[in-house]
Amino acid sequence: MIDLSAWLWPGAGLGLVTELQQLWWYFSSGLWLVAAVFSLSFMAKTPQKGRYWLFFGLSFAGNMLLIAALDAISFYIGFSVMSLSAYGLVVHSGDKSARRAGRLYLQLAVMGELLLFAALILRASAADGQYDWQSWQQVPLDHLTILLTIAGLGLKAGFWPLHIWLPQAHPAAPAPASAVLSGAMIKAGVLGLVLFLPGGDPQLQLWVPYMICLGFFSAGFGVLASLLYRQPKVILAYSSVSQVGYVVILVALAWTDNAAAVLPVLMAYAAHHAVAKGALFLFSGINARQRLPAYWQLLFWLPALALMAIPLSGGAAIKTALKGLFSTTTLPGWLDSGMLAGLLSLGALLTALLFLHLAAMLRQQQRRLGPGTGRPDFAMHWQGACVLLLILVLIWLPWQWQPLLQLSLTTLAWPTIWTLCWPLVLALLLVALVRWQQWQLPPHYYDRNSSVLLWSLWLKRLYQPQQQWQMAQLQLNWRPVERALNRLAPDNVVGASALLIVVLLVVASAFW
Amino acid sequence: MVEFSSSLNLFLATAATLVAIGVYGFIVGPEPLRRIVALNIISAGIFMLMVVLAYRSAGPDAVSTLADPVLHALVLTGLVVAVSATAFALALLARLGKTTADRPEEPGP
Amino acid sequence: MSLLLFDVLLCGLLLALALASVLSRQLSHAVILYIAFGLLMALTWARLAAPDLALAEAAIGAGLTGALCFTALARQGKLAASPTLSWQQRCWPALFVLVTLFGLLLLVLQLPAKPGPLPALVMQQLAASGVSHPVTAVLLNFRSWDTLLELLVLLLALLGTLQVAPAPVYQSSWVLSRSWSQLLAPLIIVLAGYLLWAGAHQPGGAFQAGALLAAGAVVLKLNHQLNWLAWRNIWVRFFAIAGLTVFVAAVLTAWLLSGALAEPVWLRWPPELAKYIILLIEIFATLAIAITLTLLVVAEQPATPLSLARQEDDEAADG
Amino acid sequence: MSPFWLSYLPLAIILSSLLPGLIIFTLKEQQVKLRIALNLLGVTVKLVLVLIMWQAVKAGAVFYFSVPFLPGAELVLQGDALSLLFVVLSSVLWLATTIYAIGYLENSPLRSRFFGYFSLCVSATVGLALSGNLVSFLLFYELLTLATFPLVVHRGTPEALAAGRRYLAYTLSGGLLLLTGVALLHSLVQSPQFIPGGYVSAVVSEHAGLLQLAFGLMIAGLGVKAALLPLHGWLPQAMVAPAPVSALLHAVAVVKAGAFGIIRLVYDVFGVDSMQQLQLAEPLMLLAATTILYGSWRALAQQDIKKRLAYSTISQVSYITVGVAMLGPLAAVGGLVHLVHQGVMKITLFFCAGNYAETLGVHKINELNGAGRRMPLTSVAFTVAALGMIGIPPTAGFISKWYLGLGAVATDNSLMLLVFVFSGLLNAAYFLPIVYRLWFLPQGGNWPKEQRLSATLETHWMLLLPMLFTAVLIILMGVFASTGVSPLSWTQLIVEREFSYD
Amino acid sequence: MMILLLVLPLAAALLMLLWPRIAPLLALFSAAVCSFLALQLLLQVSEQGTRYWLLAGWPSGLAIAWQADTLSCLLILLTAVLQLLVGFYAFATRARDKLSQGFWPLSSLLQLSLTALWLSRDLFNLYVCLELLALVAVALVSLSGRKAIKPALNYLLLSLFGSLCYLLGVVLLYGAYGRLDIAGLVSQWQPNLLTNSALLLMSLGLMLKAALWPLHGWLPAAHAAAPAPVSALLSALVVKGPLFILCLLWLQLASTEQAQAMAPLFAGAGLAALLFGGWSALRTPFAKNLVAYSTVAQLGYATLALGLMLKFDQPLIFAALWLFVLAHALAKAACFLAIGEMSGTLGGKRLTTLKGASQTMPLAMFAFAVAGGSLIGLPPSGGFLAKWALLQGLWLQEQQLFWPLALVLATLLSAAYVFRVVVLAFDRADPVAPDFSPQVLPQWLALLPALAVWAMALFSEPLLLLLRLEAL
Repeated sequence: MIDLSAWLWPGAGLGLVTELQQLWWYFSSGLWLVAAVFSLSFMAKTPQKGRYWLFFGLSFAGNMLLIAALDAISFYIGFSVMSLSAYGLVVHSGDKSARRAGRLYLQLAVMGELLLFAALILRASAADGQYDWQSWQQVPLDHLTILLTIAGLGLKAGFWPLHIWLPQAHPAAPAPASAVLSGAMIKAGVLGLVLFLPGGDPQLQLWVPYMICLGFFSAGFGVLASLLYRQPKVILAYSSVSQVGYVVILVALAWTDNAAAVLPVLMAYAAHHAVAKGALFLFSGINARQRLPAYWQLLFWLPALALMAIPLSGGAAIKTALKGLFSTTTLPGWLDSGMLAGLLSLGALLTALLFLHLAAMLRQQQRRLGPGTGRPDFAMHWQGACVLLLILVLIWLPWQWQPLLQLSLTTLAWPTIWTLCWPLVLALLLVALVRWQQWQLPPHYYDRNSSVLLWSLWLKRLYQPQQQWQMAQLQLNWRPVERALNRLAPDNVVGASALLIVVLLVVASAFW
Repeated sequence: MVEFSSSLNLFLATAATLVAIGVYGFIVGPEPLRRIVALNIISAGIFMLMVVLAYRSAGPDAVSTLADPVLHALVLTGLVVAVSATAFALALLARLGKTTADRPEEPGP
Repeated sequence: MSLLLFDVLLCGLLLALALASVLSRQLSHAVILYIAFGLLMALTWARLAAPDLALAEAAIGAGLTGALCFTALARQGKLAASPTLSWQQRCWPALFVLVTLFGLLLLVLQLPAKPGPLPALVMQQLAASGVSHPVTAVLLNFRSWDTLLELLVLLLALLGTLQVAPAPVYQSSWVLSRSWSQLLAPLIIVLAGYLLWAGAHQPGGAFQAGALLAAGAVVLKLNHQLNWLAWRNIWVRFFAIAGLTVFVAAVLTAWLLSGALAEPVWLRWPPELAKYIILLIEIFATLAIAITLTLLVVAEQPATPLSLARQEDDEAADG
Repeated sequence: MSPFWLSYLPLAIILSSLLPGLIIFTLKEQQVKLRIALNLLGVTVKLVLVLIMWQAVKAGAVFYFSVPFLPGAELVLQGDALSLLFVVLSSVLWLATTIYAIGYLENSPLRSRFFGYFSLCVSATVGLALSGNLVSFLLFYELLTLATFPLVVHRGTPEALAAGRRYLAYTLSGGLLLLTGVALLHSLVQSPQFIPGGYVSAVVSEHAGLLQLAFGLMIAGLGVKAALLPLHGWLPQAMVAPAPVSALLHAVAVVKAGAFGIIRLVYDVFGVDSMQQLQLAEPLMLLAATTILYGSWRALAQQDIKKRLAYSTISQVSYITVGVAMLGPLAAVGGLVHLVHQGVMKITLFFCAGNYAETLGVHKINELNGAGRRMPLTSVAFTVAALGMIGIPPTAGFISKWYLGLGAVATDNSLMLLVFVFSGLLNAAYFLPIVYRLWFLPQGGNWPKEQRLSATLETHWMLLLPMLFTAVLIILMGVFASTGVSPLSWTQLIVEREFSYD
Repeated sequence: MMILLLVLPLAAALLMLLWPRIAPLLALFSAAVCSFLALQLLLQVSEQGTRYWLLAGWPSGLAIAWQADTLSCLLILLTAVLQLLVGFYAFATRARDKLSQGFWPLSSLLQLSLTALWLSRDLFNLYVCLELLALVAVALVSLSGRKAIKPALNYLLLSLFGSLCYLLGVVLLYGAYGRLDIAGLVSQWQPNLLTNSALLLMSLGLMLKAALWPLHGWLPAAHAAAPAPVSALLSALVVKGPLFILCLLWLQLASTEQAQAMAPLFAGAGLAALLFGGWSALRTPFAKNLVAYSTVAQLGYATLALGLMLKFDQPLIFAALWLFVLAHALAKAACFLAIGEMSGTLGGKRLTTLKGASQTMPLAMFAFAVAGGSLIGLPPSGGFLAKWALLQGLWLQEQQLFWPLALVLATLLSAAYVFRVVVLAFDRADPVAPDFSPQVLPQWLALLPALAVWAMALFSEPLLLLLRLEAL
C-alpha cells in the first residue's frame, strides 16, 4: 500500500488491500495483458496504431488505478481516465458506425461521470472531508446519493436500462478493445457499486429487492434482444447486458447483511465472466477476419459452455451458489426464493439459446468469408493462442481458486447436474424445433437500428446547434429624425437666443 | 409735486418702453446693423432709466441739489463701454460685409 | 403743466423715433432715425438735470455712433434690401416683448421715489476727493477702478477693430470740405480744451472733450488731412495708450508714496496731490480717447507684414 | 529588511511593471532587444518582489502603504493573503503572456505601444489586487479599463474598433455604476480598509435599503467586467483582439478584476453576516448560476474558436461568483481557487487558439480537423485545458469544481450542485467536439494560411513554451492540490482568515 | 501683491502695443510672474483667511469692493497658469498657425479682466469686467480671420445683449436699494417682485454669456472658429466668468426662498445641457465643434451643481461646483490644444481627419484622451473628484435617487463622445498622413494640463478643504 495522503488529499492511497481488490486487479490486469498481446498481432496492420496504443494504455492505467484506489477520488480519477480514453478505442476504426457509437458512448460516459461526481460530492460532504473507503463506509447513505451512484456507475456497468451504449460500442470497437470493454471496464462499474455502496446500510436495504428485479429483467432482456441481431459482436454485447443482470443481483445481495457470503460469489462471477467474455470477443475478432479450421470452433464453445453453466464449468458453480444465496438471504416476502430459483433456471435456458444463436451466426460469418481468405498463418495462431490462454484460465479457475473450488465441488451432485442441464437440453430442443419448422420473425424485426442512435444524434444537434435564438437586433434608423431635429434648429442664433431670453423671462416670472 | 412724480413716472415708463422696443428690434431686425442699432436703443433706454433715477434725488423743490452723481458716472462709463462695443461690432460687420459680398449665395443673418 | 406737456411730447417723440428706427424698411433710414433719436435723447437728459451726460450723449451716443454706423453702411458696399419678415416672425416676439414690457413697467413704476444713500455720501466725501464736481470725483476718485477698466474697454475695442479692419481705401475728397475742415480744426481743439478744464467743477470732462476732439479729427481724417494719424505710427500708439499708462503710473506712484503705511491702499490718491493727479490723468485720457475714437471710426488695418500675409491668404481662400 | 522598506513593497510591485511600460512607450519600433529586455526585467523583478511578499504574508505579515486621496478614503495598497492570490496569478501569467506576445507579435507593427499598454494593464491589475479599500479599487478598476482598451483595438480593423466601442460602453457604464455605489457606501460608512468580516455591520439595521442599493450598484458595476448575465455582451466581441490580449483579458486582467471585486465586496466590505442579514447572497448566487448555464449554452453554437472560448469564460467566471455567494468556507475555497485555476486553464486555451491562428491560419472550429497531427503539442495542451474546464480529474478544474460542489452541499444549495453538473455536461458538449476534431478527424484540405515558424518545432518556440508551461501547471495544480505551494492550500489559508475573524 | 497681479498684465499689454516685437516675451514673463504671485496669494489667503478691500479706502458703498477668498485666489491662480501654458503653446506654434501679433496683448488683457472679475464684489464693476471680458474674447476669436467673423459678431451681439440684461437688473437693484456692493445689498435684501425680477434679468444675461443651456447657441461656432490657443482660453476661462457672477448672485444675494424656487430650474437646465450638449458632441462631424459642445455639456455640470447647491445647501456640492470648473478648465484647455495641434498637423477640421492619430500623433492623442478621462470623471482625475464630491453631497441627502442616476447617464454621454474620438484615433485601416512632421513641444504642452488635472486628484484633500471653507 502506498500512502499518498501527505502529497495529495487526505486519505489518498493506492494498494491492493482487500481480497476484492486483489481479485479484480488480477483478472483485470490479466485480461488487459492478454488483450494487449492479442492486439500486437491483431492491430498490426491498422492505421493510427500509435493512437490506438495511447488510448489503450491510458484506459488500462485508469482501470488499474481505480482498482488499486484506496479512496474515492483516486477511484474517480481512474474511472474518468479509463472511460474517456476508451472513447479512443471505440472510435478507432473511424468509420461511420464507429463514430456514431463513439458519440453515444461519450455522451453517456460524460453523463455518468458527472452523475458520479455529484454522488461523490454528496458522499464526501456527508463524510466530512474524508475520502478513504473506510471512513465512507461508516457514513449512512441517503436515497439521492444511492440513485446518483447507481446511475453514474450503472452507465459503465451496462445493465438494463443503462446498457444502451453497449450494443453500439462493442461491435464498433476492435476486438481486443471490445474484450476489455466488456471484460474489464464493465466490471469497474460493478466494483464501484460495491465500494461506494457498502453493505448493511439501512437505506440501501430498501433498494435490494428492486435491484434484484432489475437484474433479472436485465438478464432476460439481454438475451431476448440478442436473438434479434445477427452480428456476433452485437449478440455478445447483449450477452454482457444479460450477464451483468446477474452481477447486479449479486451486488444487490451483497448490500444485505449476508455480504460475507455473497462477496466471494460476486468476485467469482465477475472474474469468470470477464475471462469468458474476453475470450469470446477475441474469438469473434478472429472469426470475423478469416476462415478458420473447424477445430477452432473449440475456442468458441469452451467459453460459451462455461457461460452457459454446463456442469464442471465455473459458470455452473456460480449459478448454483447464486441459487443457494437466495435461500440464505433474507428478502422481502414477495421475492420467494423458489420463484427466484425458477427464474434462474429460465435464465440459464435463455443464455443457452443466446449462445446457440451466436454459434449459428458465427458459422454464417465464416461462410460469408468464403473459402479462399487466407490460410492459417502465424498471426492467426498467435491470436488463437491468446484466446486459448484465456480459456485455460477459465478451465483452471474453478478448480484452483479456493472459494470457487468449494462451489464447484458442490455442483458435482446429480440433482444439481440435472438442474443445470435441463435448461440446456430444453434449449437445444427448442432450437432444433425452430430450425426444423423454420420459424422466423418477419425480416424487418432483425438487426434493427437502435432508436438510441437517433436520440444521440438529436442530442448532438441540440448541443452543437448551428444557430441559436438571439435577441432581435433593434435596427432603428434615427438619422431622418435627427435631420428633422437639425432642421428645427434656428439658423439665426442671435435672434433666437434673444427671443429665448425674453420667453424665459416671461416663463420664469410666471413660474415664480 | 404731483407733476414731478407724474413726469418722473412718464420718463420711467418711456425708458422701459425704449428697452422693450430695442429688445424687439434686436430679436426681429434681420440685418446685423439693425441689431446693433437696436442694442444701442436698449442701452439708451437703460441709461435713460439711470438718468431718471438719478433725477429723483434732484427733486422738484430742491433745484439746487444735484442729481445722483454716482449714477451719472455710471452712465458715462456705460456710454463709453457701449460705444466701444458698438464700434467693434461695426468693424466686424464691415469685415463680414466684405467677405460675404463675394459670395452672395451665403444666407445673410 | 407745460413742463409735463413738454415731457410727454419729448417721450412720445423718443418712442416714435426708436420705433421707427427699428421698424424702418431701409437700413440707412434706421441709422438716420437713430441719430435723431440720440440727439433727442441728449435733449431729454438735459431736461433731466444731467447736462454733462447730455453733452456726452450728443457727442458719443448720437454723433460718434452715427458716424460709425454710416461708415459701416458705406463699407458694407452695395445695400442689400432688407429681407421681409413673415407675420409669425414679427408677431411672436412682439407678443412676448409686450408681456415683458408690461412686467418691466410694473417694476419700474414701483421703484421708490427716494434716492439711495450714495448721493449724500458723495457730497460728504467730495472735499477729500480733490475735485469739486461730484461726477468727476466719482469717476476719477471714488470709482476710478471702473474708469480704468473703461479706458481699457475703449482700447480693446480699438485693438479688435484694428484686427478686423479692412485695408485702407484711398478716395479723393472734395476740395471744399477739405478747406472747411481745416478751418474747423483749431476751433474744435480750443473747445475741447475748455471742456476738459471745466470738468473739474462744472459739466464737462475728459470724455466729452475727447469725443469732441475725435469728432474733429475724424472730419480731418476723412479728408485725408491727418495722414500721420495711423496705428503704425508709434507716437500715435503711444498716445492711444497714454491715458492708461498715465493712469497706471499714477496708481503705482500713489501706491509707492503711501507705501510707508502698513497697509497700502490700492488706487488711493494722496489727498494733497489728488487734484493734480486727476488733472494729469484727464489730459492724457482725453488725448487717448480722442485718438482711439478717431481710429475707431476710420480704422485701417495696420500694415504689418504678418497681417498683410493673412489678408492675402484670406483673399486666396475667397477665390 | 527594515519595516520601512517593506511598506513600500506593494508600490514597488506595481511600479515594477508600470515603469518598464512607460519606458517602452518611448522606445522606437526597431529597438526590439531593448524592449524585450525591459519586459523581462520587469517580469523578473515583479516575481522576485512577489515572492518576498508571499513569504512574509504566509508568516502573517500584512503590508500597508497609503497616500492621501479623498477625504475619508486614502489611496491604500495592502498586501494580504487574498490580494496576494491575485497578484501571484497575474505576475506568473504575465510572464507567460509576455513571452507569448513577443513571439506572437514578431514583425508586426506598433509593438512599443502594444507592450506599453500591456504593462500598464498588468500594473492596473496588480494595483487592483493590492488595493486596500474601495476607492483605491475603483481607481485601478477604471485604469484597467483604460489600459486594456488600446489592446482590444490594437488591430485597428473595423471589427476591432466596434469591439472596442462596445467594450468601452460596457466597462465605462460598469465603472460608473461602481462609482455610484462606492460613493453611496462612502456616504454611509466612509471607505475604510478591507477587513475580513466587512465594515458595514454597524449600519445594517439603520440603512438596510441603502446598503442593498449600494450592493446592487456595485455588483452591477463589477458584473460588467465579471460578465454576469445581462452585462456580458462585450466579452464575446472583445475576442477580436490579438491572442495574447484575449488571453490576458479572459484569464487575468479584466474578467478576473470583476470577480475579484465581487470577492472583496462580499467578504471584506459587507462580510458574511451582513450579507445574510441583508439577504443579498441568494439573488447574486442565482444570477451567477444563470450566467453559468447561459454562457455554456451560448458557447455551444459558436463556430469561431475564440468566440466559443469567450462564452466559456462567461460561464466559468461565474463559478467564482457562485462560490463566493454561497457564503460557506468550502464554497469560498472553491470560488477562490477557481479564480486561479480558471485563469491558468483559459490562458492555455487562448494560447492554443492563438497558435492555431498564427501557425495554420485557423479560426473556425470546423477548420481544425486533424490539427492534432500537425501540431501535437498544442493539441495536447488544448485537450488538457479543455478537460480541465469540464472538470475531469486530475486537472485543476476538477479541484475547483470539487470544492464548489462540497460547498454547495455544505450550504444546503443542492440546486447549485445540479447547476454544476449540468454546466459540466454543457462544457463537455462544447469542448469535446473540438478535441474530437483535433485528434479523430482527418485533415480536410490545406490549412487556410500556414506558416513555418520554426525549423524543428511545430511553431515558434516562444509560442509553445508559455502554453506548455501553463498546461503543465494545470495538471500539477490538480494533482498536487494539497501541497503547501498549491493555490488550493493558499485559498484555504485565506478562507481560514476570512471566516475566523470573530 | 494684488496690485501686481493686475498691473503686470496691464503694463505688459501696453508695452506690447508699443513694441510688438517683444510681445511674446512680455506675455510669458508676466504670466509666469503672475502665476507665482497668485500662488503666494492663495497660500496667504488660505492661511490668513478671506481678505476684503474697499478700493481707495472710501467708505463702504461708495468704493468698489474687492474680496480675495480662497475661491477667487484659486481662480486667479488657474487663470495665470493657463495663460502661461497657452502662451507657451501659442509661442511654440506661432510660425505654423500664423497667429497675429494681436494675440499677445489680448491674452494679457484677458488675464487682467478675469483677475479683476474674480476679485470684484461690486455689481457695476462686474458689469464693466464682463464687457471687458466679452470684448477681449471676441477680439481673440476674430484673430482667426475671415471664417471667424460671423461667429465673432454673433458672439459679440449676444454678449452685449446679455450684458445689457445684466445691467438692467443692476439698475433696478440700484433704484431699489441705492447701492452696488454685494455685501451692502445682502444686508438690505428683501425677497419681493423687484429683486426677483432683477435676479432673473441678471441671471438670464449671465447665462447667455456663460452659454448655459438653452442659451448656448453662439458658443460652438465661436469656440470652434477661434484659433486653438484662443479656444482653449475661451472654454477654460472666459465662460467661467459669468458663471462666477451667477454663483455670487444666487449664493450670496438671493434669499433662501428665491434660491429654493429657482433650484429646480437650474438643475433641470444643467441636466438638459448635459444631455443635449453631450448628444450634439456625439453627433457633430467636426473636431473642434465636438470639444465646444462638450463645453456646453460640462457647463451643465456646473449649472446642475449650482441648482443642487441652491436646493440642498450642502457645502460639498459647492465644492463640487468649483471642482468641476477647475477640472474642466484644465481638461478643456488640454483638449483644445490637442485637437488644435492634431487638426493643424493633419490638415482638416473634420473628425475623420483624426483617423489613426494614435499612430501619427500619439502624444497629442494621449493628451486628448487623458483630458477626456477627466471630462468623463474617471479616477483619479479632477473630474472624478468633482463628481465624487457631488455624489457625496447628494447621497448625504436621503432618498435622492434621481440625480445620481441622471449624473450617471450624463457621464455616459460624455464618455461616448470622448471615446468617439479615441476610437477613431485607433483606426489603422487608413490613417491620415500628417502634412508635415508633427512638432513635439506643442504636444507636450497640450499634455501638461491634462496631466495637471489628473494630479488634481492627488491634492484633493487640500482642495476640498479650501473650497469647503469657503462660505462665499
